[in-house]
Amino acid sequence: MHELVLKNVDKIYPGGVQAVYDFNIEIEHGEFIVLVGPSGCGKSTVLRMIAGLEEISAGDMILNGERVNNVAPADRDISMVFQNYALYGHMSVYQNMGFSRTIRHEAIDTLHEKVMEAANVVQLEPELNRYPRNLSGGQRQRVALGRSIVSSAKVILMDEPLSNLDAKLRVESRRALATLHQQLDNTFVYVTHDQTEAMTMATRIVVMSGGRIQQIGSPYEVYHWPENIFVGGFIGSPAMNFIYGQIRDGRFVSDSLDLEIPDELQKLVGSYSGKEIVLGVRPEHFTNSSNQNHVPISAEVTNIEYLGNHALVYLMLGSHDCIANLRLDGMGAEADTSELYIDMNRVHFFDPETEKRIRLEGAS
Amino acid sequence: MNTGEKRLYVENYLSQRMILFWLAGNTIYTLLYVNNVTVSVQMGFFVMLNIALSLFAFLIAVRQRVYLVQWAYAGIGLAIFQFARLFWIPEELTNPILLYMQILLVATSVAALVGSIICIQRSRERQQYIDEHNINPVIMQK
Amino acid sequence: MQIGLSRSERAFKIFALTLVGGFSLLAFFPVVYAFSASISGKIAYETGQVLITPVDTTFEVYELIYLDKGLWISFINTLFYTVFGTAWSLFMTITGAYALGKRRLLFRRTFNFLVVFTMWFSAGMVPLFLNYTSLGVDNRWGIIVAFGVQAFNIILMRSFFEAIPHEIEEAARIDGANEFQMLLSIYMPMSKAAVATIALFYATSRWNGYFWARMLLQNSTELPLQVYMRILIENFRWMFDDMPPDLAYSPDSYIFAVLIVSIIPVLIVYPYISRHFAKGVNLGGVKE
Amino acid sequence: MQDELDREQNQLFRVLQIILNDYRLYLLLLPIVIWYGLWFYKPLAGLLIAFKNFQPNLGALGSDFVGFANFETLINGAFAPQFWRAFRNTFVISLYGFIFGFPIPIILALFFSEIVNNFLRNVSQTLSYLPHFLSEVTITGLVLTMLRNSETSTGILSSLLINIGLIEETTKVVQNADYFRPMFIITGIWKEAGYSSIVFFAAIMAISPVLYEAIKVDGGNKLQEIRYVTFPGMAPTLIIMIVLRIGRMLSVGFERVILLYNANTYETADTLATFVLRIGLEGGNPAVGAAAGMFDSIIGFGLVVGANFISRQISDTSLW
Repeated sequence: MHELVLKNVDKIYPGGVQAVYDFNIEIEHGEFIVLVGPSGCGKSTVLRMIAGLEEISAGDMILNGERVNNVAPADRDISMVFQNYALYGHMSVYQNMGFSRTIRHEAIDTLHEKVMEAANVVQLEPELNRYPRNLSGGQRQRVALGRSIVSSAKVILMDEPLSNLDAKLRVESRRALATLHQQLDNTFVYVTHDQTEAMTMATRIVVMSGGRIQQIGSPYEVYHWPENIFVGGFIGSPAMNFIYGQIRDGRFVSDSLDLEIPDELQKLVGSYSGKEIVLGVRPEHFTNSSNQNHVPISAEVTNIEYLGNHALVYLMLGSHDCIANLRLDGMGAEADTSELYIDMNRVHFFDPETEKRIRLEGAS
Repeated sequence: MNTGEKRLYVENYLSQRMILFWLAGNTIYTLLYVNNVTVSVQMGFFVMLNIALSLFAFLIAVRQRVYLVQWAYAGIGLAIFQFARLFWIPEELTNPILLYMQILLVATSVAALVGSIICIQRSRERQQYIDEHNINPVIMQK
Repeated sequence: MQIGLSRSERAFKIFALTLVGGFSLLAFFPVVYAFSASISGKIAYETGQVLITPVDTTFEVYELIYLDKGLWISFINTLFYTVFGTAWSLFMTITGAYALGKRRLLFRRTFNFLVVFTMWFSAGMVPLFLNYTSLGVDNRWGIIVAFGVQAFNIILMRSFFEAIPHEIEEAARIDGANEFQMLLSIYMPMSKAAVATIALFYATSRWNGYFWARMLLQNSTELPLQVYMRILIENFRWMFDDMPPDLAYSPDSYIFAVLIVSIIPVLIVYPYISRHFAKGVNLGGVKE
Repeated sequence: MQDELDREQNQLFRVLQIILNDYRLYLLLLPIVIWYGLWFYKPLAGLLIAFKNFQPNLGALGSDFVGFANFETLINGAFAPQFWRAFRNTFVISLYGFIFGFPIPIILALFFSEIVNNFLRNVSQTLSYLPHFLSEVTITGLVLTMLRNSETSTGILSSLLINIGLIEETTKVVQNADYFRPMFIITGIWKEAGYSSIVFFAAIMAISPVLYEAIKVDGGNKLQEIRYVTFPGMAPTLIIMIVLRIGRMLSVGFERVILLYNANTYETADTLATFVLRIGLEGGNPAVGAAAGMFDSIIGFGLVVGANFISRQISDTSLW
């Protein structure tokens, strides 16, 4: 049985603005779901609806087999880590962590045990008597996490919990969170606008845009099999390059390109012959080594950024700005941009009207 | 379940409440007193003393909450003082006011005493735990 | 049903609205009642028929008030005290607060302490009174000058001035502004809200001032409205003993009418100022 | 020796130099320096008369020095019964005012913050502030007239109280010492509660709404929200207000007392300030009045310092 199910959920604000359209997901116990999307895409609204802080305008939310649309947040068996942690300033770390049990009038002994356990997990034992104002950002974040652990809720919701940390700490916390998830027997639902966070931690990613789900899938799936132009462009950094062109005689033709399409992909584009199409190429699928399926291109290199073991090469392909990510081998190597190829086995085609990835009937 | 460990983190609300009860009871007592005795210099000083005591008791309550054992002794002082006052009630007062005042004095005295003894007991447990486990004083920092 | 709201919360909200609404209406009620009572007929008022709306409406009291020269003189006096007094207080407060807020002022902490100290300690009524009489505060101008400044307002103004970024002052100095120009053309325009708030505080305290005016003013033509009103309330019994018993209104109505006359100016400006002052009050938690 | 003198002169010279270079700033400071000197610090010197057998014709300096004699007559002499009665009344009125009056603005602010409808809230807030802007004379004038109970007319409040059985048909509330304190305190609440709530309301509005969401998720009900979020959030304001209140314990609304009390109600209504007024200014005993005023000021100042000390001990909040 699924632990948390959202079925046809809509959110319409009193002013008539619709923030979320037809949201559907089934979440298993123990998953780490990351809702990702640009700001204003409705991901936080979804999270707040799950928490019960926002009303669900239409559709059902089912938690552990029960419809909980009208259940108060406190009775939903969830807990939440807020973006700025929402720690109670007048309470020590210990009190903050035990708070969800304090207000349920639980015996102080069980509370103490739970808090000590959680403090151990988030490594806050030496700070238990301190007040939030005396803690660093990372410590506060761990307090907020500890609070969720103490509450023993099955589902822990997190609203961009790492966004207030500096870059280095964010990387560390990312790993810590992933480890924690393996350690704990909880379901995490996590909201972020940072696709790196999504890729590194999630078991499944929900990509959202404009209040709609664009794709749900594992990090591998959303990266390699983006459902549409948005997902392709949003997931991955630098973003996927999109080149607008046409299919002519089984070849992809744009203002500056005339690419041969390998046989395996011919079936895909067959029905688009003579029509507009969008070619999606990930930066790393530009190469400077020739190979059977590597199709040569002529491009104007406008800039090169060296980043250690790889280089970002900015190209003009006709009227299209593109970025290529070239591997650099050996010490002091400079990027050889004299000949550039596209790995045609790895490219995607998208329909310019529906913006969907073109795929074979019945295939993924 | 280790009581000592718990004392490290959970504040001593019980003692605090007891002392605050003293404060509330003493305020009622003061009001009863000033409204029922003839005005004189004794009454004036009685009022001033009680204002000072109230502020002091408040401080004691806050300090006992964080297991400061010296302030537990101050709390016992408060209890003894309140008990001793039983024998200082002016003779002009009659029942039922007299009775109310006696009840208030005894009740507040007992409350302060119990609160302070609890505080002593608990801070002892706490200190013991700290000594046994060689706890770094940093942990105790607020 | 909104899920964010549990039943306890809804009950609480309804309860809150009723209670707060009730309190507000109750706070306003006496003013409404006073007006109704002032224009009600004698019989209706004395038999307790007037509750909210007037009964047997008659405006005779107001005719009487219209003819009361003393009342109008005191009314004009109060206007005078309010206008000039507020201007004077504002001048003192703004110049003082400006200087006290400057870090480079010599003995700044001492001066500030001496101002704050006045909030917590005062010589007491007798030395103050003797001082006022020895300095000749028994006339209009004396009253205006002697009751100039309230320490709280200086602190309020000062913290406002201090919140203005240092760079602005430096920029103005480079542009060649001197101290007076700086205060007039930079600091004051930048703290309009605070000046308005403080002006409001001073104006209300001038308009409402009673005790010292009564103690100090010698000449009955200089009395402010509050003092005149109070004397009227104290003496109203014998005032009406001389009057014919078949008045159309009750003596109480006359008192109410006078009170209403004193309230009306406040009511007129109130809608304009009520927006302003909340802002200023919230600066109340200032520290020295 | 000479060196020292030189150095002192040098320093004085430097100070003068600084002042002269910046004379405009010091010119701006001058008005309030003079004003405070004349109207505040000069009368402080006038406190001297508390230690003298003050004769107006001889002046404060010329009168005979009598040590603490004036204080003795106050504390344990001829004026003692009146003085301590005033002291007791001040304390009791203050304490009742604190117990009954202090929570009301807080509750009002809490409830104001619950009203989501902006229009309704503004209207009710604006209405509730209004009495603050009316003068004490107006307020007490309204109260006294509404409480009138004579042969010819019964004020609306008096008839209300008679109807609900709180007072007898013939009771004159204004003339009865038993009713002074409730009358005074309720009048005070009516006049100031709405206005005092502004400060608390602002404090509540400044609390981060996320904390309310957090406690909702944690499972708190409305009362727990107030207990664990709202009160701690407004704690600094609350503490400041309590400290101020304790500091002003011995000065209850003096104008309101003189406007509401009369010879029949001195027993419960006479406060320190009114005592000073009657004995010192109206009764022709300025020296005793000054002594009583000084006693009042010193204890009041001690209370401020004490309360501020405690608030600093228990929190980060203090007046200075």
